[in-house]
Amino acid sequence: MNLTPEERVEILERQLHDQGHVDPDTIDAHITAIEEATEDGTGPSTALGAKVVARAWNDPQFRARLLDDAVAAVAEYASQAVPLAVLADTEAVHHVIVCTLCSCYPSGLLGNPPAWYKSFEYRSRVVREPRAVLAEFGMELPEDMALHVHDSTAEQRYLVLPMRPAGTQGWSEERLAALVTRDSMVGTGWPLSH
Amino acid sequence: MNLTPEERVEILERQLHDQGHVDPDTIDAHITAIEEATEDGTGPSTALGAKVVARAWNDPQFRARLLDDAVAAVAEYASQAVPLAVLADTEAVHHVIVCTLCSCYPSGLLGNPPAWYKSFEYRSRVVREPRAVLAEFGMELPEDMALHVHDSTAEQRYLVLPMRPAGTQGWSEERLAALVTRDSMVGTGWPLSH
Amino acid sequence: MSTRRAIDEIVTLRAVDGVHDLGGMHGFGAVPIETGEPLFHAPWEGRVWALLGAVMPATTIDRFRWTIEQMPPAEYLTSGYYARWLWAIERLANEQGLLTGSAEPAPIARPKPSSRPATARWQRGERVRVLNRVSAGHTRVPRYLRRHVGTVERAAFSWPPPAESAATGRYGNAEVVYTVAFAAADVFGPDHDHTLTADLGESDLEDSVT
Amino acid sequence: MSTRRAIDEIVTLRAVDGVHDLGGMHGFGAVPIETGEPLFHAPWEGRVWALLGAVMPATTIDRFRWTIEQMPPAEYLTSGYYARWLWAIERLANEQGLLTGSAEPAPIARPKPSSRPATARWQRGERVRVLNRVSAGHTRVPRYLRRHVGTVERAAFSWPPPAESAATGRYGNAEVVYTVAFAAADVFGPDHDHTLTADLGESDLEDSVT
Repeated sequence: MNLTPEERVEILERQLHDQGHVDPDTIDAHITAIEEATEDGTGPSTALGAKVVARAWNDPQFRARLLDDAVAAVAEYASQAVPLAVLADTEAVHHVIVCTLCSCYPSGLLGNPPAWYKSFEYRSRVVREPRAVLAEFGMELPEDMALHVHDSTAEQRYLVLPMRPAGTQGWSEERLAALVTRDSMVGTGWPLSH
Repeated sequence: MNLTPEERVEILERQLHDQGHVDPDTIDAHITAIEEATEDGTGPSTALGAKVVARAWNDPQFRARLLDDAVAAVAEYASQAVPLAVLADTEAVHHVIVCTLCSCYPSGLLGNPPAWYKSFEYRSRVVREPRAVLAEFGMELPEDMALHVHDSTAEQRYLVLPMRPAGTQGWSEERLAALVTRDSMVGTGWPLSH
Repeated sequence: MSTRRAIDEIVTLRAVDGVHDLGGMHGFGAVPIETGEPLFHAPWEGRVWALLGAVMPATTIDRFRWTIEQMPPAEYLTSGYYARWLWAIERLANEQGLLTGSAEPAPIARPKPSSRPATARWQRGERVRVLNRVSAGHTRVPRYLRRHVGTVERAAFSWPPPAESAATGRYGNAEVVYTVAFAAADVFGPDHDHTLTADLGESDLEDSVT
Repeated sequence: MSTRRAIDEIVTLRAVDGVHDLGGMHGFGAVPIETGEPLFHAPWEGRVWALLGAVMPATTIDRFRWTIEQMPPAEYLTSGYYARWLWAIERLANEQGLLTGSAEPAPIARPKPSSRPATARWQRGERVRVLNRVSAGHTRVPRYLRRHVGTVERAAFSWPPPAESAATGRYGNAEVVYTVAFAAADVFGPDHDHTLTADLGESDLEDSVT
């Protein structure tokens, strides 16, 4: 009577199929599509987010639009189903995002969240002891840098715009994008240094 | 590696015995003693609590002492290791006790608590929806009776002194004690009617 | 059944203080950081992810979240992410009649992300208090912020309140949602120096008199 | 190690918002009422009950409770009462050196239940607010009452504060403990008409200015 999740999905999919609500081939195609998009950046994925960040580093007008109205600014890359806010890191403030109540994530831009973002450990702890959590990610913040933790409690999603690494003047967007990690857009990491 | 509680107790008892801290025969004797005391009322048990309640019904001076300083009043029955307060039900107010943080119970007077008292269900719900919980015990409170729920958050334990059932004038303490149920001293039941 | 009636029934069933409300809770250990993480950790996770599409057209994301929150607490804490999704999809498929009937329920209308609200009750810098809305059925106010005073950063966007859309499976009228900043020192004690922000609906806030 | 130092270390390890703090939490079903319940549901439960006597002489009940509260949340919610005791007894036996040494740790001094405190800061009828003592290491202030205003019913007794005795395994100086009444309508919303009382130490309360 205690079925595994695997057995339960099978039963559910069969029932939905019997009533004509899902087609296994369509399910397969959806899974393949998200796997490919994640891999090659054709859909919402870390690569897409990195492209947006790199552009903001190189294009002050895009950066201004991104901070003012992120949904409109990223529309040319991906249309958003929910509000989006971009949080710009500075020398004085670092931003981190979380969703304590479930696992809201800027997936319209970054794709599916990593397991740690959805974990009870991250959700419970990062609002209370963010410096300890960041240390587990290998981040140590300068003493005089303020730390802002953003709990995604409503439909607005957050993306962190990290600071541009030093010594990258004149770099192309493509070259810059390679420095932008997923964690740096969530706030649990810095961009790679060049 | 995932031992059952039964296996873990065995290991723990063996280790404590190996170092000379416990003697299995003494453990056996303790268990037998509490089982007997519970059965025949020689130690803290429902029977002892019922005796105290019946006396309070018949003896106004004892009742007054019980409400004023319960530890002193019950000393002739059982000495208490922690503070004790007795809550007298009236036509206007009914009292219920709980310990939301662990399972504090007037065990110095009533013996070990029943499993429901220690359950997550009782602990979480009775402070929030006491009327719904009492209904599960078969209790329906008159509309105009106030309900006081006492959370045993410190070392003080609570015992409810229920109202004396009607039509028991002139009854002996012994006869009255037979009407006093465990639940009526916790607030989740009425005394038996005669 | 009227919307109000539906909300009332759900409030009776179950309200807001669930184990899912994890912010600030102790007892959880180190964050499990995985390198080279796959998109799905097992094929069945991918199928759960895809099956969400069968139930979402006829309901709201808030009702999906609220359904997950109905999991018994011990089950919630011992289930993984996609197992919790599966639990909700099973129930939503059942309530939409998808398991026993072939008629597709009508897709619902959805809000679109808008620009900043034109008018708002509170402006940047104003102090607001989080209401103790403990009977809301479903809420997106985390428990750790309840009754605390914060500072409005901005009137961020407009969106239908989650309590109603969780109760009815339909989106109601939008309200202004504010990004509010709180001092972690107030919330979690004086040894905390960070700032916390949350996005809170107008109906979850009141003027602060302090 | 000084008492203060010991408390600080414990605060770092783990503070107060644990899953054990169940008052008002949703998601739990009907109370499991058993008729003809045995004293112990299995022989091993009786042995756990009896083994508590091996560790209690050298520690406080608060440290025993605090140790149980260290259980990982999912384990707490999936363990029965005596399994949670067992978890704590194993750890207390270990920290007292009982598993590897034959020397008995010295029994500690214990407070006795006293009569009403002679002097008290607040008197019957005065309004007090529950402090937001979120860094206390161990607390007996339930989360559902934190920051709420109640009315003193009586200065009930004196007892050593649980945060200190949980941290040190020794009882410190007693403080006055008050029985405070709260309107459930304030705490859990206007559709609740009962009264809640809790016993709260002087150091967990402040004057209410409302």
